[in-house]
Amino acid sequence: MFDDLRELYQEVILDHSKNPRNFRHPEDANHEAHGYNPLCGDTVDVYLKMGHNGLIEDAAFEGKGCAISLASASMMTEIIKGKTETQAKHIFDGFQKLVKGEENDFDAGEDTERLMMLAGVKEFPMRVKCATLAWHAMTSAMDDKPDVSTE
Amino acid sequence: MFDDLRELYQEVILDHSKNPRNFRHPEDANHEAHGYNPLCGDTVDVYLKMGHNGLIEDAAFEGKGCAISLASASMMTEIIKGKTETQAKHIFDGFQKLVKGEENDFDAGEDTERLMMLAGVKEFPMRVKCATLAWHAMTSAMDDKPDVSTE
Amino acid sequence: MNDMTTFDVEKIRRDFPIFSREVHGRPLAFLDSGASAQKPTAVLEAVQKAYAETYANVHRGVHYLSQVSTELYEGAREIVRAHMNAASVDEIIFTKNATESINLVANSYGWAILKPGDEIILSTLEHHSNIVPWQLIAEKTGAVVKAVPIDAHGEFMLDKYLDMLGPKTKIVAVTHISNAIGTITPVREIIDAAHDAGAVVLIDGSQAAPHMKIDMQSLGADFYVFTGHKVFGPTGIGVLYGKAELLDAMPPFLGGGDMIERVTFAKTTYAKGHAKFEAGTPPIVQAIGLGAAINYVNEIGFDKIGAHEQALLAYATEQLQSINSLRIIGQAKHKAAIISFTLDGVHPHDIGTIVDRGGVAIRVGHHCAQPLMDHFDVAATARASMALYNNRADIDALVASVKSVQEIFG
Amino acid sequence: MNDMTTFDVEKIRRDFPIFSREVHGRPLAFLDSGASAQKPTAVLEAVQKAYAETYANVHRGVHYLSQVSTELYEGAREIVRAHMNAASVDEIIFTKNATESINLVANSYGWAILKPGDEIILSTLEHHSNIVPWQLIAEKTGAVVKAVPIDAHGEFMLDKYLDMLGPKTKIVAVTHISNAIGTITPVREIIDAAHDAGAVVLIDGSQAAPHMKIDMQSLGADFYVFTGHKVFGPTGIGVLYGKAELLDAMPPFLGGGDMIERVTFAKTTYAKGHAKFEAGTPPIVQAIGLGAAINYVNEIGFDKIGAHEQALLAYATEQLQSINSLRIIGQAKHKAAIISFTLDGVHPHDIGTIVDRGGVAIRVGHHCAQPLMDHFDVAATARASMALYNNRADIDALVASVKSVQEIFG
Ligand SMILES: Cc1ncc(COP(=O)(O)O)c(C=O)c1O
Ligand SMILES: Cc1ncc(COP(=O)(O)O)c(C=O)c1O
Repeated sequence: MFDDLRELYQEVILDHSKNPRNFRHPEDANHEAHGYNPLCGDTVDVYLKMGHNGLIEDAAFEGKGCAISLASASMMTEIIKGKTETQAKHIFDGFQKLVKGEENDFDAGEDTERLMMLAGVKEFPMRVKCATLAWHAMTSAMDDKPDVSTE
Repeated sequence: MFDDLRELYQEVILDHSKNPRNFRHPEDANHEAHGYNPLCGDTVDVYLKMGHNGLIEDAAFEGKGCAISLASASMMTEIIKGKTETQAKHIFDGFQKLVKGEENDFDAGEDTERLMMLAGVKEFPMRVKCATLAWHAMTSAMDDKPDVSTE
Repeated sequence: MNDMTTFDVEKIRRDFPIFSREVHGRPLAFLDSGASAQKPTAVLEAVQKAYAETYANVHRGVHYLSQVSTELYEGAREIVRAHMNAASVDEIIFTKNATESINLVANSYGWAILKPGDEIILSTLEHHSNIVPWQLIAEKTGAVVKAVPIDAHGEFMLDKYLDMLGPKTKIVAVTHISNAIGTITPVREIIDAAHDAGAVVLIDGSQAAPHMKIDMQSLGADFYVFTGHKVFGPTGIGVLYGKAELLDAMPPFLGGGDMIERVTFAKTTYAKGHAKFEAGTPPIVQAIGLGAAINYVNEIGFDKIGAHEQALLAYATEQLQSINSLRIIGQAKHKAAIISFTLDGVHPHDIGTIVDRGGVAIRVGHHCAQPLMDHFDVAATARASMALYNNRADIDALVASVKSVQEIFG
Repeated sequence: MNDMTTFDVEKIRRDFPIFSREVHGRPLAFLDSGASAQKPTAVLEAVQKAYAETYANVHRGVHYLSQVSTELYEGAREIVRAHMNAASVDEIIFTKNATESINLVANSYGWAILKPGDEIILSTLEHHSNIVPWQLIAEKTGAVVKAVPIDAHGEFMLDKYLDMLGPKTKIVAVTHISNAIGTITPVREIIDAAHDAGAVVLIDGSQAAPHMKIDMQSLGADFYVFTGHKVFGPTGIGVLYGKAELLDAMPPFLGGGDMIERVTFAKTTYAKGHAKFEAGTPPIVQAIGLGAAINYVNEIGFDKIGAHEQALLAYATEQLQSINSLRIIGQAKHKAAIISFTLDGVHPHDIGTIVDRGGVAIRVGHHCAQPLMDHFDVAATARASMALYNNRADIDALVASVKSVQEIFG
């Protein structure tokens, strides 16, 4: 029917939203944060296991939400695993600009293509919050880390 | 200059406002009431001496106000003296309709001509309160009378 | 004349300029009047004229424009009084919205009478605006807030309510119609029982005012509130009706210009009647616009509006129910033209976005009624809310778009 | 370009539709902007468009109209923020008028911090809207209200103020410009001294906003309020600026929709930022109209507006002073374009009625400033208040009508 809707609700997005990856609460998570969108009542809990080497060893989430927020959370957990905090935050920064339509030459390295799947959000300004909810929770989780390092 | 202004501020009105009659506080007054117009801060105190025969033996006032309210208060004290409570209230009733422009065949007996001097107020709706302030205080003074009679 | 006795929805639509526009290249199917209604030309013109031709502040001047502006503003109060069949204009207070009206009662009446342990009875159907003000005043006074439960259909449970009423009940505050699911509550019974228990009743008529005639003297509510923007009037205007003897005894809420009699630093005395509760420059032009809106609906007549809306509700319910995996939340016997629904496997937010591309405006979310959402164990629903200007084409557009949601989500 | 650097009052008058009308067969000389200002076409059009083309409730919908309406509403907040040079939009709260803004601070901040014996310092210049809210909260908390005196010219007495400040002073609330007599107060000194004493300062900018640029970051006020209708915007909209760290720590004022994070009957949590203080449907279109008004004055520029008004004030003062038996009340060194006066032997009410017949709109009464009237020992004054659209012809009409008052009263 409508091109921008097809662009927003691509197969990959729908798949992630119906079968979210890393949808669990890891027992050894050492950082977590709760995200809440008062507009729609959606919630997300993000769990991180940060290793001693500064790498994100595990990333997972639980929550209720729309297709966009679930897919974005699911893809996020896949992407940030194995990254450093700085790398993760840097990717979020670019991703946020991408979905707000502020950046046209988005580059997140090997993850670019996957994240570009969510670029359709930029035609739907009311949905930017959905796409970024889990990411905000992720950075909060990191910042609550007492020995936060910006490298 | 403007006919309706000349009609409002007739010689007689200006005279009453500059030299208000019965502008005093009679020691033997047995009823009194205070009137206040919050719009302009004007005040009036009306003092009545009601006789045993049911007649208003004395009527006087004190206060601060515009030409219309002073003139109306002054003329009122002259007119109600010697009247019964019912007569006084009846005159007020007709007078109120007159200044609101609700009655065209105003008749207050011998006092008609004098009160018609204030008929110009009907062209100035914002001033109706000024013209009736003392009259309202007069009826309040009467009604506070413990042995109020409606005859 | 025939025109006067039939309800011509297409003619009514032409009274609303917004329906001449498209959204995303589609005709606008505006099914979000429960959140806020569109405005007829009569209201727009009243607003425009009040600013462009006769504007000045009210109550404060002897000059011509001030006088005309005051007459229009107070004339609007009389229109509202007559419409609500209140006994006196002193019982009609203009506020900024229904929320302020409720806060006014909570902070003035509630503050004056509530003692620790006193009970305020609400219901699970309430909008946040009829919950949070009571929670705030309860916290300040030590009173307790209780909620009458609803059943699986979304009906107000009258028997439970009667059990809850008691000597501690001081205030009952209940909605006339649920904004989230359309339930019409048994206000008459609620009010009578509260009065028998010695409690005072506030009815939140925000959703009732656009759909039915409301009559204060026959209803007997102590306070009744509604909001201008939902009844085709401007934003920034609300109404509080209060019985004169209650209002007279209540302390002021907001302090400022126009609500005083005499101000000194040593002692201030307050105005009488509605003035005591209208501090500062009131929403002058918004009240005038609201008056025009009320005149507009009354010219059409609530009997016809109600009949049209109920027919549309029946049609929409039937059509939506025919959609697989669609579940209507709230199936009260008496309902206003509001339908809340969910679709299996699709979040309401996604429904909202997709139907919007079809020109269909519905609301998705918790509808400021989270306790009600919790009751139905959903975080959000999609809600289509109808008004006098909606037609079958709007419903058809909704149904078609919901079907395309299903297509997209497979 | 020349047009950009000169101030053409006749061109500005054409921006205001009301000046095309007559009053009592005379050209309208509107000298009552201190009570409320007229509206330019830019504001009328913004209001009209917002209702007729893009209307829907804000914050609550994902559909197109709701999105546009939200962008316009939040866009207005950004216009106000930029205009006031506030650090963040979270410091800008929309209320219904300046009176509500002050009541909000008194009831939220005041309620939270005031203890018995604490002092709230106001001044004799204040409008009732900056007196009564403080008296009401003082009564509830046991705090004490004190007033800084003014001298015979109507100047704020800075030395007395400094003496009054002390460890008990918790709140200082002072007007930027007196609505009744035009005095501009030394706000900078007032704020700095209060801060040295550990008190928080609210400035009532209701009369300043139409006449001068206001800059929050350079002024340093903790709270600053103004009202939309006096700054050429719609009625029903006011502004409260508050420093973010204060607002964040303050309890909510009105409760209801949109100011919450999560509502349950057991526990409710509140939104962050400006949302916490905007309960219920806000004055959406009024905020949009206010944004248009601010854009309008900024396009002209307050430097030019100020120069024009000061020239007019000088002319009017000179002309009025030449009238026998006319006494100007309030002769502060720094004054806005407001002149209060009395005429020997004529009550202001009679002045108002007579000049009105000459097409001249002035305000007569106590100007919601009774303590100030008491100070000058008058019950009322006549007040001519000017704005950017007034010209010398307006002043000439006023002077001529005042002379006819004298003729009538002989
Ligand atoms: C100095 C001052 N403060 C406060 C107010 C109150 O403004 P509003 O009536 O719009 O609330 C006014 C105007 O009435 C004023 O002139
Ligand atoms: C039932 C009900 N009560 C109260 C309100 C609050 O109205 P407002 O937001 O105009 O104050 C609404 C609408 O939002 C409502 O639907």
